[in-house]
Amino acid sequence: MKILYFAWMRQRIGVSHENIELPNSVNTVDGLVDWLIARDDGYAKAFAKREVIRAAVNQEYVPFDHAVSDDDEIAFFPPVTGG
Amino acid sequence: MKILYFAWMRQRIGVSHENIELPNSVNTVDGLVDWLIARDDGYAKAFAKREVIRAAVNQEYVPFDHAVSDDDEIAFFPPVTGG
Amino acid sequence: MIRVQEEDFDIGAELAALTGGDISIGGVASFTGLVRDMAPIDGTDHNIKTMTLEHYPGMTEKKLAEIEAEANTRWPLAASLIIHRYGSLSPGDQIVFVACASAHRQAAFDACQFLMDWLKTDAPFWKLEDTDTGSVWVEARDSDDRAKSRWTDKPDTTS
Amino acid sequence: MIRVQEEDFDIGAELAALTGGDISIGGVASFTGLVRDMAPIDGTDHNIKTMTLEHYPGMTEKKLAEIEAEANTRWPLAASLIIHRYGSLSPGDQIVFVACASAHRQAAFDACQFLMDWLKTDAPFWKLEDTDTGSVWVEARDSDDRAKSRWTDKPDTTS
Repeated sequence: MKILYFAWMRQRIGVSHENIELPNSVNTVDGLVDWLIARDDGYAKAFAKREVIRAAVNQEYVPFDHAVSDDDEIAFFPPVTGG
Repeated sequence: MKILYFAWMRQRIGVSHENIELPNSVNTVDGLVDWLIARDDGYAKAFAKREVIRAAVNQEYVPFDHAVSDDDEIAFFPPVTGG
Repeated sequence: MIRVQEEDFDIGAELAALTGGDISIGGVASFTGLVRDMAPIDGTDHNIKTMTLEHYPGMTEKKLAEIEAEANTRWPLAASLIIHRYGSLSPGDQIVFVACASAHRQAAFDACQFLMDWLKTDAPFWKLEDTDTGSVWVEARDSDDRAKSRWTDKPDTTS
Repeated sequence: MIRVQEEDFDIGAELAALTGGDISIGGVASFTGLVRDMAPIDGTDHNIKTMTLEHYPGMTEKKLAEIEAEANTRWPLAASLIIHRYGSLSPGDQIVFVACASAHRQAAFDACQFLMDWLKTDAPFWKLEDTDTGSVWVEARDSDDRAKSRWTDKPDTTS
């Protein structure tokens, strides 16, 4: 699974993207976030306010109960501020 | 008094502007229109639908009961269609 | 600023001049009106060959300046511009250009639309369309009066 | 058409290309977003030295294309354009340009505003402001969510 981070998520985690092997126990965006937080303090900091973070699976916005699988591209980022 | 006509008012009356000496009996826009109509068929035709025509005295829109005097500039025209 | 002119104008240059140097501006909304190729006459579309725009010199400038001043009292604009042409035009030609610059996008959008709505009903211009079936004066549309009437109340300038 | 690019753009040339040759177009509404000189941080204005626009390549183009397609289903547009820049910008620089051409001015205005409101909340861009007191990520504004929410209902396209 490819994971991308943008804006201050990227800065707090320290990488713009990474490839992970998705554990069998992880089936949703929420599950993935729980698993990431358990890995490292940087993630815990980046995901501290989970309710403000937006997730996109395969470049479509999804809610955090959305399913994920190992061949997905998933991105986490703060609310957008373009325009 | 200077009178100006625009668009199809100008075409029906046959002049774009004229200078008249305002009769003492004429005190309002309505009175002026009545006086013009009595002068010539072209005016009668141009002012046939008086309710659709707009009047401006000294370049300000006015209702037809507005006062007029001999040193005014008055214009008659159809509803505007610019932009 | 307002301008009433026979000659064409260059939108890129006008916008650059409007905003140039003022870095407090967050957005610029603009509208360009063009001569269309078709005109509905008695319910049927007719090809327009040329269009002649007549106006009332003096009153035109006065009304446009009033409309622009009113927009500037209603919205916090850094700059505004109205250009309106007169004379003989062809389909595709530019007729009118309105632009409003503001720190906030909603103010720029609203003021721009307000200027167009008001000038449509108040600025003394008349269009004569030379079509394939003769010359016809364009009739005023009720929709333009309705468009203007929505600006009766003062706007919300907080967003 | 949509474009995501680092380089600047020329509004006059873009508008000419957008409408060029199509004489069914009656009006073009456009909006240009510029980098402002001041940013409110915790209630105080700070000078912006530079702004960096980060985006999500791939998803950005996808969302902008979706937004443009949605506008074209809601309004009868002859042409539409969204240009959004990324990378390092300075106060006064152009960030975004949106233009909508239609036979009718209200459709052009509404579609233009719709595109801006939607891209503000849906297009994956993030602004990092380098101010005189350090670098700050711009926070999303509730007013942008409210601006988008007004487009929930289908518009009236008859005027």
